[in-house]
Amino acid sequence: MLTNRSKQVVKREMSLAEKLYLPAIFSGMAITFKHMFKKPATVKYPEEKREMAPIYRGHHVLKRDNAGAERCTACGLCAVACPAEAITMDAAERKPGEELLYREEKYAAKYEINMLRCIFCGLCEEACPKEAIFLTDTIVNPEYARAGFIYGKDKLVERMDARIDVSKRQTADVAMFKMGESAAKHNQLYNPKGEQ
Amino acid sequence: MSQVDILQTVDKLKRCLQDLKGLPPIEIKIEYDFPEITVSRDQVYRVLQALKENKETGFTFLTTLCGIHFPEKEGNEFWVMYQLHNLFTNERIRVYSSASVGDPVFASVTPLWAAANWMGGEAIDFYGLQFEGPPNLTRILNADEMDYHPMRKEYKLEDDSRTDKDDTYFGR
Amino acid sequence: MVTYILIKFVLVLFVFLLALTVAAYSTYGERKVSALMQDRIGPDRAGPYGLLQPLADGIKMFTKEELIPTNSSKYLFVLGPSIAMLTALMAGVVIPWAGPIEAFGQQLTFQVSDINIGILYIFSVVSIGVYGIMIGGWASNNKYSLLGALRASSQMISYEIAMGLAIVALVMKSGTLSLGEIVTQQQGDWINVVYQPLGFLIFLICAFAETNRAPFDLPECETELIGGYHTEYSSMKLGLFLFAEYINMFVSSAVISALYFGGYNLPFQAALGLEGAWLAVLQFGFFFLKIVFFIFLFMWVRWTIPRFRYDQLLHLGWKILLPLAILNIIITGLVMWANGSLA
Amino acid sequence: MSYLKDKGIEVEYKEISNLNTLNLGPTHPATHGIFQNVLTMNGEIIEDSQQTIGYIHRAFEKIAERRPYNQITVLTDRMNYCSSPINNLGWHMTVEKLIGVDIPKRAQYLRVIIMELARISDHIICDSVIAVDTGALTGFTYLFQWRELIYEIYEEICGARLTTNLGRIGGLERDFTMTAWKKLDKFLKGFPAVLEEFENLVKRNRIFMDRTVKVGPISGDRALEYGFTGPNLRAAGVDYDVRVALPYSSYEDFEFAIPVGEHGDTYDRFMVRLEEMKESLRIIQQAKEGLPEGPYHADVPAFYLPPKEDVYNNMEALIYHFKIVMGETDIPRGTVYHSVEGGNGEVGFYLISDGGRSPYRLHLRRPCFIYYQAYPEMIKGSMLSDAILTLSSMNVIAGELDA
Repeated sequence: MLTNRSKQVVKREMSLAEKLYLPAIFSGMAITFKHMFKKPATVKYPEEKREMAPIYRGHHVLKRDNAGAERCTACGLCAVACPAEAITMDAAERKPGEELLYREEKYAAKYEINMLRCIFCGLCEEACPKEAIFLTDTIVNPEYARAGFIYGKDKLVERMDARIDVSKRQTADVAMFKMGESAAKHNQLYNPKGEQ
Repeated sequence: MSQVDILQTVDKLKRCLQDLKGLPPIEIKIEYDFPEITVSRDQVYRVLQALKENKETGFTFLTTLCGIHFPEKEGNEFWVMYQLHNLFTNERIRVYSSASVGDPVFASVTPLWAAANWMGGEAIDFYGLQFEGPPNLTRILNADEMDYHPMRKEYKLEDDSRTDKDDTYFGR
Repeated sequence: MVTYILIKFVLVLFVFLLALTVAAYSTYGERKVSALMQDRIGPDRAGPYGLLQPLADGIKMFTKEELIPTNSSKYLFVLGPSIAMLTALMAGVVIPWAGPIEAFGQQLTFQVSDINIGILYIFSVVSIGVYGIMIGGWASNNKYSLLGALRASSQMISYEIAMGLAIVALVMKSGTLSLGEIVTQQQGDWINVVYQPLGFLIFLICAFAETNRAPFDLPECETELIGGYHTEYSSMKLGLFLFAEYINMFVSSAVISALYFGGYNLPFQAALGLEGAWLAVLQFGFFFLKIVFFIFLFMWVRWTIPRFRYDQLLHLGWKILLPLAILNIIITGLVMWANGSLA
Repeated sequence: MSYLKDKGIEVEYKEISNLNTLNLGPTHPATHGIFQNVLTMNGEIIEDSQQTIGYIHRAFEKIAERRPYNQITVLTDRMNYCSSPINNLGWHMTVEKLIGVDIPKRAQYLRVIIMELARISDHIICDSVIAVDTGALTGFTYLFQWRELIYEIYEEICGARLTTNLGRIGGLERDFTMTAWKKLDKFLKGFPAVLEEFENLVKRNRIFMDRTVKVGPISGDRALEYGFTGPNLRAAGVDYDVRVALPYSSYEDFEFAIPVGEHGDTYDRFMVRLEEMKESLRIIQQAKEGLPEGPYHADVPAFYLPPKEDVYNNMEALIYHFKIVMGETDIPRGTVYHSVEGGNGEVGFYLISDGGRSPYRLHLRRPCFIYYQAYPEMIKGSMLSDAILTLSSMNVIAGELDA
């Protein structure tokens, strides 16, 4: 005995009723019978979907701003932060006339996430200083071939006709910040039409 | 554990080591909340046995054992760390012992603690250490035909010939 | 003569199909019951409420690849499940499904064959069933299968004795070995379980063991022996083994209901005032209800309690059930002697 | 024979033996992971056994030598994946000890809640799996519905369910949300009844007791020799618990008992885990009631990421953000060891820092790896079914075994 907090918990002597097998079996059967009338806990998956937490770490998305320009500036911080080394990117410089496509002067010409390597730890999202990459509460689709799991920009960048709301993933402080004055300036510079 | 406790442990440790005859003086370092001693490898079994059996110290529990590789310390490249615990007083110490790269042989402490068997086996697998004495410790984790010891510092984590990941731009 | 053969043929076909259907739907029932007990839904995709699930399973079983392990004894490997299935189906012939009626100018009995040693017949046929398991387990050339087969055979041997002795008391009471006779005796009288509660309990427990159902499912015991004797089986050969188990369950339930619960006899049969075919249908329905209840009991127990260890199982069989069965015989004898019905 | 051998005559002979070799694993329903036991059996009695491990060794200790400190958390996720938050937070506490940060009380209490939830989920798995391996499958599904709720709470806190990557160096990444509190309340309210139902299903059932009592016993002394910690040691009667012996994260504030067994057999291990779940519930209750106000992370700008609005807005924060993510912050040199009470015992992190970006050496003390050595001794002379129950009651988790 090392401490005075120990508590002997095991009782191994069986009473006569317990030795007879049957009472315990009957009480067990009563329990299982009772459960036959309980509501099942099953979620019928393809039809019903469980509600994921708003901060669930699922499929990645590369956000655009409200004007439709990609936010990613190819700083490479997400690739560095990735413990699984799943992210690969090539940066390119924005040419004149592409302002509506890319928000910053530099952008990711190639952005690939290898979903077979990805461990969905969320560190890329945390690392991103441009609120470009987010994880969403959807899960990655299964596929038959490995090649399909290397997600390029075609699968990662959000479509303007099906925008993904990530506002719940951001803290209240970020939201406040966006409404504040500095945000206005920020928006004026990069996004005159108003940020999401 | 507060600082005072550690000093008490150090005192006990000193007394215990003084009782052992023929032992060169051993320096006791304090590293965070652990006293640390370094013992030459031919004495380490004796010292550990004394620490275990001495009534005052009573380090009867081997918490962990692992190998360490310091390639820059010439002549003492391979180290073994034994961490002991006195469950009654909750004092803990670490004992180190070292050997050179050509002759990384240590005494097996499995007779003292059965737990040391696999812990030693792990060190054999990953550092190529050898433990002499009963029972014969062998590799346990790696494949039998593997002829190198991957945790040694000369092995890089990633192979340079790797082609599955194109990280020319943001490589590590 | 031709009519006789025709009628018997129809009856055999009926029993055969009934056994297969019940077995097929037992697999469905097993899943549904376990699901409900475990707060799940169970099969619900094939057809309404998943009712076509057995069909889907059958198709799956038939279309799966046939695998015969290289080092197995091929003929025995195929023979094993066949024997298991055959004996399971054979046991059904002596069960009386309903009372006799007058039709086609003769008396029709809803029993394929009312042999006067019906109980012995069931015993012998069921005990051949274990050969299927043994042969299958041995022929697989797999240690897990072999262990399963060995467990199965020793279990069968130990429990058959207690089961037989439990029946002896019943036979003493009724004075016949014919199932049809025993059922008829219970007509309008108390059912046998009232006279033989201990015998019934022993018989029930042994029936669990004979059908390899939990808590006695050691031969297949998925956590230890993976699948036991059917580890190496696939496709319809596995299907036959599983089917045999469910048919055995069905037959056991039928035998329990016939021996101890009055078989097809309706309570207050005379008061109902029914006759002929309608009565037979009603009797059959009632008998079937009893069978379904016992099948449910089999499942209910399986999904509730843990299983025995091998030595504990033998201990229970030899040291508890066997003495109890002998005690039951003695008590029955004493009671019969006391009220003078001992001839 | 030796006579012939001396004469140089080679005789080939087969030793006739009743013994039979059975491969239990690498993939067997009862191993719950990938490791092998080669049993030498005499009928159903086990005469000897030999273990093979290392099938899923992923060299975490080596990988850790290349990763910045904040990226090692995801490795600890995969050690004991049944209670990964304990490992995550244990790792964070180790680094916090190295850099000498004091964590605010609130963060410590929140950590306690998370760790105790993780312990409950770990014990749920072990106990229900013992029941499953005896053949009683149904109780397992009752408990697992509530483990699901624990996972939902994790999901609310960190966004993932199994590999949580929870907490950050210096505190937690975010406070509990309202939904998380609601779910926690639901758990605290509903779980005790379910646990009792599960107990009634198996605990005093004679079949279950016959199967588990005196199965795979180990004495307290022998267990200590083998380096047992955690519930398995406590089942053998030694009340060593890291939470009490060397309190961390404010465990000294809470009132709880250490359940101990006597013989160290399967039934004891089952019961100790069952009672520990109740004690964990008590701790969570206390931590929830006594939860102080305050920040959920310490003020360590060099290690804890600045808030996002500052990163977007403030140059200094952005620089820190980059430095932390790239792992370029200065870390003291030194050697530290920190241990937490994991689901299976003392999870220890022995860390040598040379001041670089990643640890110089990180040794993980995995309780499973150490106590699984005792398995051949524990099952010797028992039956095959006992071996399986001993294995499931030891709760050997392959991810922790091989690290």
